[in-house]
Amino acid sequence: MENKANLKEQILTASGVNPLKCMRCGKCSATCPSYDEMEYHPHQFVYMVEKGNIEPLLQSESLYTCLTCFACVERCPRNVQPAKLVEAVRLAVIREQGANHLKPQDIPALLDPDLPQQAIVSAFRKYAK
Amino acid sequence: MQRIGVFVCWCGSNIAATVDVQRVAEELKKEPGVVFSADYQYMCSESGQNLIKDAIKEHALTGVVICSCSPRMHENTFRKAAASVGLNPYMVEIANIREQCSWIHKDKATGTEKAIILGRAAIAKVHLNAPLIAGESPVTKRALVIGGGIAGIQTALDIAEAGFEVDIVEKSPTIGGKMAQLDKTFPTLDCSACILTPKMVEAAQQEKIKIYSYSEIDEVKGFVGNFSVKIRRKARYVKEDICTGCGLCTEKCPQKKVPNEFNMGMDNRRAIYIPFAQAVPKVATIDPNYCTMLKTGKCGVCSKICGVKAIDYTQQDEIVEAKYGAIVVATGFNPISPAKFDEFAYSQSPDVVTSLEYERLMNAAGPTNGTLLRPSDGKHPHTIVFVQCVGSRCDGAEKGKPYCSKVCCMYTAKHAMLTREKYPDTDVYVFYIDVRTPGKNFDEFYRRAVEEYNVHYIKGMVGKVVPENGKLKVQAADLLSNEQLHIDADMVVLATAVEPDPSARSLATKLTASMDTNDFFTEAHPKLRPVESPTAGVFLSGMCQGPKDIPETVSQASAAAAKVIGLLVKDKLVGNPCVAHSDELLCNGCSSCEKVCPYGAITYSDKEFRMPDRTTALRRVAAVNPAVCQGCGACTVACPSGAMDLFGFSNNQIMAEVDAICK
Amino acid sequence: MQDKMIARAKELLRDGAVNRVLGWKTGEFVYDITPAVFTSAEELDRDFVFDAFTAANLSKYLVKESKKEGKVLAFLKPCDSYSFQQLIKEHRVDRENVYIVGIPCEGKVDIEALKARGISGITAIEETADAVTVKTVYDEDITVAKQDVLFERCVNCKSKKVVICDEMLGENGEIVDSDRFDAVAKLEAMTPDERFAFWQNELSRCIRCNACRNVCPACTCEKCVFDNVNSGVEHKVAANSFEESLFHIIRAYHVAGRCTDCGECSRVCPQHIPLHLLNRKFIKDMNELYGEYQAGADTETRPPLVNFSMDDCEPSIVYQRGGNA
Amino acid sequence: MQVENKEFKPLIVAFCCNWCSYAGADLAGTNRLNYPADVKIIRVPCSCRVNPMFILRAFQRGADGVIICGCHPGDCHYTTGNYYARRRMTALFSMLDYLGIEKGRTRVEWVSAAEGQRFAETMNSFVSTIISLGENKRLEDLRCKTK
Amino acid sequence: MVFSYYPGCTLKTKAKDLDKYARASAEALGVTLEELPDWQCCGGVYPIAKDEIATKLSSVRALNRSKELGRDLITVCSACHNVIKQVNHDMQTDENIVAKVANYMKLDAPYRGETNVIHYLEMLRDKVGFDTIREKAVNPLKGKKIAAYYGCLLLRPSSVMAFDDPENPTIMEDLITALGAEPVRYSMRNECCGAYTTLEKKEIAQKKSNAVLASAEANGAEMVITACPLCLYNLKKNATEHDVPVKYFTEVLAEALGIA
Repeated sequence: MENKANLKEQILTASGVNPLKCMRCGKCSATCPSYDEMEYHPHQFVYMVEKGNIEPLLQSESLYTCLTCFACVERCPRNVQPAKLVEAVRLAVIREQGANHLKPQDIPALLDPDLPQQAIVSAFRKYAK
Repeated sequence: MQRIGVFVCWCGSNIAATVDVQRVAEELKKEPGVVFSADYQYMCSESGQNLIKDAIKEHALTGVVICSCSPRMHENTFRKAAASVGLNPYMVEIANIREQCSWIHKDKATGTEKAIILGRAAIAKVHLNAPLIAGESPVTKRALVIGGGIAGIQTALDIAEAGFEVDIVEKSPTIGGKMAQLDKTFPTLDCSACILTPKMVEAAQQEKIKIYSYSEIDEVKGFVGNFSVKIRRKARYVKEDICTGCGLCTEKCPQKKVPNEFNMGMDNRRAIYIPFAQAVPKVATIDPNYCTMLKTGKCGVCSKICGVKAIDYTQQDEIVEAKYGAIVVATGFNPISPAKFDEFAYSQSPDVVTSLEYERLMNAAGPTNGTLLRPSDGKHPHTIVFVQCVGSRCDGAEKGKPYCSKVCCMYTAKHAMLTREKYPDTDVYVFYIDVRTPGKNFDEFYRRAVEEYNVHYIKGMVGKVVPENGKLKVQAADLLSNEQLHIDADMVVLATAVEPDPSARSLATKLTASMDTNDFFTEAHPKLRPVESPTAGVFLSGMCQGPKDIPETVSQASAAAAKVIGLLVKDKLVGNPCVAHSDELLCNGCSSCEKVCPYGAITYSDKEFRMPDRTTALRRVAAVNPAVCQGCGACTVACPSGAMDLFGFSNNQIMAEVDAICK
Repeated sequence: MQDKMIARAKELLRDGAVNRVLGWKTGEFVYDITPAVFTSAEELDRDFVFDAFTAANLSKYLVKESKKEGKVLAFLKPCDSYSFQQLIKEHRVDRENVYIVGIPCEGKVDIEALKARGISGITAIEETADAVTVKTVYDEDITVAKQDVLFERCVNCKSKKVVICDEMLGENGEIVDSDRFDAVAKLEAMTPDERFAFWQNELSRCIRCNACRNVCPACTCEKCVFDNVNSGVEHKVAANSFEESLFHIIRAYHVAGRCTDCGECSRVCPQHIPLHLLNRKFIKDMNELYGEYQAGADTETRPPLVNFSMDDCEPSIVYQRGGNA
Repeated sequence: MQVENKEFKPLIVAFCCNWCSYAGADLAGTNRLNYPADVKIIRVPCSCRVNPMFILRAFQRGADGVIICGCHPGDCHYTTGNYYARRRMTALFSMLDYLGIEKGRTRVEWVSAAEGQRFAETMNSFVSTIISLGENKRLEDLRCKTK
Repeated sequence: MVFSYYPGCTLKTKAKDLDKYARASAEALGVTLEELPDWQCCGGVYPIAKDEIATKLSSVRALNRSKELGRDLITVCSACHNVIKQVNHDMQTDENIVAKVANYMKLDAPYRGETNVIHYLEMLRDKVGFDTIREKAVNPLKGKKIAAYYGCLLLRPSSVMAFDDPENPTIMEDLITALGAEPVRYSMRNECCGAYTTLEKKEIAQKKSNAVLASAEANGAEMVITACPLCLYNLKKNATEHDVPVKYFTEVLAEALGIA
């Protein structure tokens, strides 16, 4: 229980998000371009973090399908900034030893001659620590 | 030196049980200036009051201290008693030895000691009291209503019914306001025009009401009972008293491409126009921004065609100055522009409309004569998506409005229902965050929309609207089924937030009436004085005070009228004499006091003074209007020179109390 | 600069644009400067002085001068211009009766600082950008770094910009980044006991000569509350050594939001009490709590104490901030 | 609960606005909610009527603590009075602290007409603060004190 | 006009055209771009978390260098611009980060966001002016229907980027007009292309890129321009159902200016 509270605290601090501001309109999920790829949707991230129900989020692929496009941040009427929460949860996972989602040895297989290295750098920043 | 009488009340045992009242009376008798001291069981009783009156007469008292219950209980009782025997009522001070002494202390010695100190403080204050006479001012028996929407009309009608003259100042060419643009009203679905226009006609025909249409407020001076107002009657280039409203000119005017504001710019009117068929006054107005004659001096068609020669291209704005006893603000609202929320593509597709535009599209007198057609191609829409809370309930000013606009849930239900009724082949979706329907028959109405009319209410918000290939691709969240919806809609209707009319801000400054951060007028008390502004003599009616539907607006309009009538029946107003006053000899003219006065009671003028060296000098000094000042004392502290002081609570009086307590 | 000023003053006098000139003249000693009004070219040539010692803020004199017949020419340094603009804001001066020539200022020299270096018998002073040279009766020229002998207020200058003038003589400067609140912050960092000891030591020296009040450009009341029997705080001498602090607290409070931080109070204090530290405390607090505000910077902005915002901090913020408990 | 202390009886001046806090004090009385007799209330129309000079005067004359009570921000009978009071008192209190006067000796509390309980609690808490600070020696003028 | 110039890694490799034409066009417009010495990779994405410090340092180095040079900093790649501008905003608003960064980098004076970060497009609009560009467009792209693709990074979060109206931007359309072509407005121009998901979840990138180009084509676009190498890649490679040409905005700029 204590760990759970700590994790929530850590996520709130790292993200700077106050989920209590959410009025549950769902505009974040309405606007999310990656919605169909996500098991948990932006509004659920907000609600579940608020409730301290973070464990399922840690396990979810949803963490790696958020595009960080900031559309939810831009359009949220309450300034909740769901993308920041997703980022903080993702960091909580990949900052653990050996928990990187993307490993250097995976890279060569993913390459394509035209791919700008910006994509690799970005993905590394997002998926590994 | 004052001759002071001290009267210590037992209040039965309420005081006497924990305060030795005799000792208090004895001790206070020793204070300088005290020539009489007594205690009695019930000072507020008739015999108690007689004791006070007799002592005032017998001992020629110039000041009275009553040690009793809170002044909030009986200050007036004792002041009246004193006044009845010729002592100025403001020479009476109360020492509160019940609520603030006997009732909170159990130990008699402690209570007695404190009661004596409180008595001393009151005596010290009375020494510095001076007789105060409340000013009187006459009341001009005429009211001004600013804004001619349903709120203004109702207020004016009620005041006129009671027999007082009322002027309505309306900035557009006709009264009627937003209600005139509505198609039907919830929850009864009456035709808005059918219930409004008779009231407009009544206002026009009521002898006591004068309507200044196409007019604005230039300047407000004076105070409650005595306002002096400059009204600017804008040049309409048509002689209002001659024009018959036949409308011929509005058909012949060659300038046909003027966006028609009555239909939210969805069709065009001419440069000379009558806003709508039932306009009051039914008089044409020339729009100077579009009239070719006014812009280039060439045309004159309307003048040639007018049978009664009502056109006057040389007309100028005219200033009317009039006096009023009371002013009612009824400036109403506007829907906000959805331009800031372009994820809904309002600026990208004509088929994305606001609710008020939709209202006009549904209205028989609207641009489509009441047939629901898409603005882009004039085709009948089959799928319509309504989006609630556009710009309402937002966090932070740049996002939108922090408040709930209150009327959108109901009018959206109305729109959805009417659409389904007229066109059962349409699919209607309403995206909502919460459906808020408190009000008589309101929730029932909403339920009918769902249950009888099969409107699809979906809990969630629309995130993006993409106009593509003649459709509006709506991407939205359905929170209850946890899916993202993609709807190909023909029209999207945005329930945009309401905001106070932009003219309200400058009007508030002219009236020195306060506003909240959203530019709604603030009321004198949020619960108990909801139709009065904190500025005496200024009353609030309708949306200018906060979001309201029509029944609430009409209730408030009548309530404001009742308050106005209550003011106008008086011949004279008696002021509170405990007001601020400025010592002209000390005043520096710095304007600090003027800045903090919430009532605009302080004015500055240059006055000539004889200086000690016998020269005269012009100095800028402050003067307080005692009829406007409410006596808060903010100015007395802002004044750096100590020129500003407050009758009844002067610097010296309060310091004397401090000294007496700290002895 | 002095020659240019005299020349310009003469021109304006000759053209009839003004009928008198407000400036400075030397008293008994070169460093003993007093403000003075000049009415003729001869007087200007004879007495008008402008050098490193002409520190006095002339703006307050304009309260009376601007009420007189005809236009007066006043030379205002940056500091003085703030004070003057503040007086305009408070309607204390008639702007149209004053012709202002703005003059740049590179800081003024504190005679006490020179004396502290053992320099005496000064007969003349000259300055360059960063040094001053004094001639003494002992026939020697002594040059010292300017920074070492400036008034504290000049070391911590807040602005070299003349904010209001009809013309500028020389180039106008800019608002500068100043460390003027450092001394306040240092006091704030002390314990209350240390602060109390500091102020008791300082304020107990007050002899209630009223020099601070009389020089202060914010103290232009028709009648000062300390002279007014009805104010409840009328003039009295100190009975208790600390009682004088009430005079200084009330005075500081009365000028709070209006004080431009010109530093004249500390300059004229014969007891060398750092009175400006009281005024700066108010300025610092109000800047931090209610947003930056510089009195005299313009004539429109509402001073913080006659303004509010609905979400202002509560007074209890004092318990959390500023100084050790 | 009443704070008892035989040794030191502090002298406390409370400025209460007529519309909220004075009425709140009345309600405390009506509900018989005890607070020490050391508190003496001075009625003012509004917290914005309280001149810093009054507070200094009280201290000068030997008060050990001064508390100012007004309507809650936003509820001022005169709309804006307490907003000005809030700034003035913040500035004054900060200055007193700067001069080394104990911070606890001055306080501002917002008490509505309905908050009798809060009024009594506020006074009890203020009195115990003042008792813990002891006698006000730093700001009193010995000449004026007759104790 | 002299500015510091931050090209970014991709512009040195896969997106050489973006860089080449940016420099050439600037020169033609009388703007000098001085490449910042020793710049490092910005990291590609802005480190959102408040406790991320090290990942912000490379941006701060560039910003601080530009501050020392006393120049505004020009970026051209959308991703670099987003990262550097957001980090700069942190430096302006978060004392905690400022202090930590100053410690890390052993800065003499803390960096507090003093440098102006300006995107190349903003420079065209605010410093050069579209009127000047119109005059200098010797080879106007008459009749060409060009759709601007903004993507996410230039616009959002708008409170920080302050680039243009985040929902209805006009800067690239105005540029297109100035170059003599006809801008195509379409609603998907500020929706995500799929970004880095192309690496391991290609189907997302394909879906998103296809949707963008579908919208552009539906509105009549004959060409799409962008400021981001990754957007360009996704729209070219992953928008499998569409073949409207996609170019960098600098290419069409250079073409109209008669350089390319």
